[in-house]
Amino acid sequence: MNFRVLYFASLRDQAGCDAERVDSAAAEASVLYAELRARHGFSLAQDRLRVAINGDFALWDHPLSDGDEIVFLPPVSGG
Amino acid sequence: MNFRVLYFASLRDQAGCDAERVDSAAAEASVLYAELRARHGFSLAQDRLRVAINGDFALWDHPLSDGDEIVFLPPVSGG
Amino acid sequence: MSHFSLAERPIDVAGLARELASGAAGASVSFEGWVRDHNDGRAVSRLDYQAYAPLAQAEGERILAEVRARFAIVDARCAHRVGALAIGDLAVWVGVSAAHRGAAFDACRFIIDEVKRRVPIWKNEHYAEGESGWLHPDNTPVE
Amino acid sequence: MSHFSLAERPIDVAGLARELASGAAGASVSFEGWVRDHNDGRAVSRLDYQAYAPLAQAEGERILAEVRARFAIVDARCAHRVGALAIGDLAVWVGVSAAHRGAAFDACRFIIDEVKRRVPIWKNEHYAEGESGWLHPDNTPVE
Repeated sequence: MNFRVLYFASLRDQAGCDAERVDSAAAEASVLYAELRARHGFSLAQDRLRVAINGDFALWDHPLSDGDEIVFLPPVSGG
Repeated sequence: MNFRVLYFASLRDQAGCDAERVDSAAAEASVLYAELRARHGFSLAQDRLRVAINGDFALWDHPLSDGDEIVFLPPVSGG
Repeated sequence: MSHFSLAERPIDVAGLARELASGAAGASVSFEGWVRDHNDGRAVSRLDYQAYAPLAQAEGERILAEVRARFAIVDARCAHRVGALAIGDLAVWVGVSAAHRGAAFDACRFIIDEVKRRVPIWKNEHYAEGESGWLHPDNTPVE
Repeated sequence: MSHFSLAERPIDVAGLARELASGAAGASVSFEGWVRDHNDGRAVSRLDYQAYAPLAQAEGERILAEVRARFAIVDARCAHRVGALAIGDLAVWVGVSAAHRGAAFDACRFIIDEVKRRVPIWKNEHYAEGESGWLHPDNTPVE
């Protein structure tokens, strides 16, 4: 499947890009994050993050579909 | 002794004036209020009021001196 | 510098807010009290505030000094209108700046609570049906 | 009408406050979050906010809907800057109008607490000594 992944904050710095297209067989967001963490060397463990799929918060075991937009959300710090 | 007495809110309405000079032998503010309540028909009992003498809050048994400025303060309602 | 003021004209909110601005302050909380069009089920047309000005000024300053001693704030201001006000007019303004928001919220609420409880200012509401009445601190009428 | 907004330019506080004005509202509480010149003992020179805009907008609106359901308020607004900000710039503004002040204070604090906890916005501080760092919700650095 092909996913669009967006990066923010420290993940953006470590990935070196705002967004990328990713080909992966990952069936769940948790598997996809493990793959991308290994590739980019993300310092944040999964339990520090939330995940959003297609613009809304989702569970880590939510089944992924081809074409999904996936965002791994570091701890927020607005305000 | 001669006192200057200022009135606010319902006391002003009932006294029909903002301020008056009062000749009285009252040694304490509580006695002076009883005299003025009888004269003007004030509806508020003393225990609903605070008293200020010469610009600061005072106790009801504070000794009065000739020339004191005395203000009986109805329950406040600013804000 | 005066921290509490009685205002016979519209309160200069922008000017007061500028006095609070500081590079050390990350948070500011402000309270505005407006003249409402109703109270206790009655339609209000306008109101008057009377103040015993020297004591109101002194007591207001005491409250502002207390709040600076009790809370971790940078600075605070309060202004209260006196005289005749119309519906929607700003009657009282409180502003607090602080490094962190918790102290700013707590201090702002402390100020308005204490001002309403302690400062010798009286509100006389004029009702749409033509009567008027002096109010208690809880906004019920003085009998 | 939008109750939460992401702002790429200075927040129009006067415009937002006008949206809150109402004859039925006797109280208004507002919160301003400014860029401080220091954090955690380090001198800050400027900062950037990134947001995942579609979700930030949706989550901000959810918070504002929750606050209207939970508290006896008339209305509420929140705006948050994104992009590059300097010391003293307004980063976030919250305003709440209500018939009575208790609900206005509680609702204003609820909004800023929830926005800081839930809305996908990230602050990158640039320090005077030249480094920069992404921050946690408690303003400690992400390791």
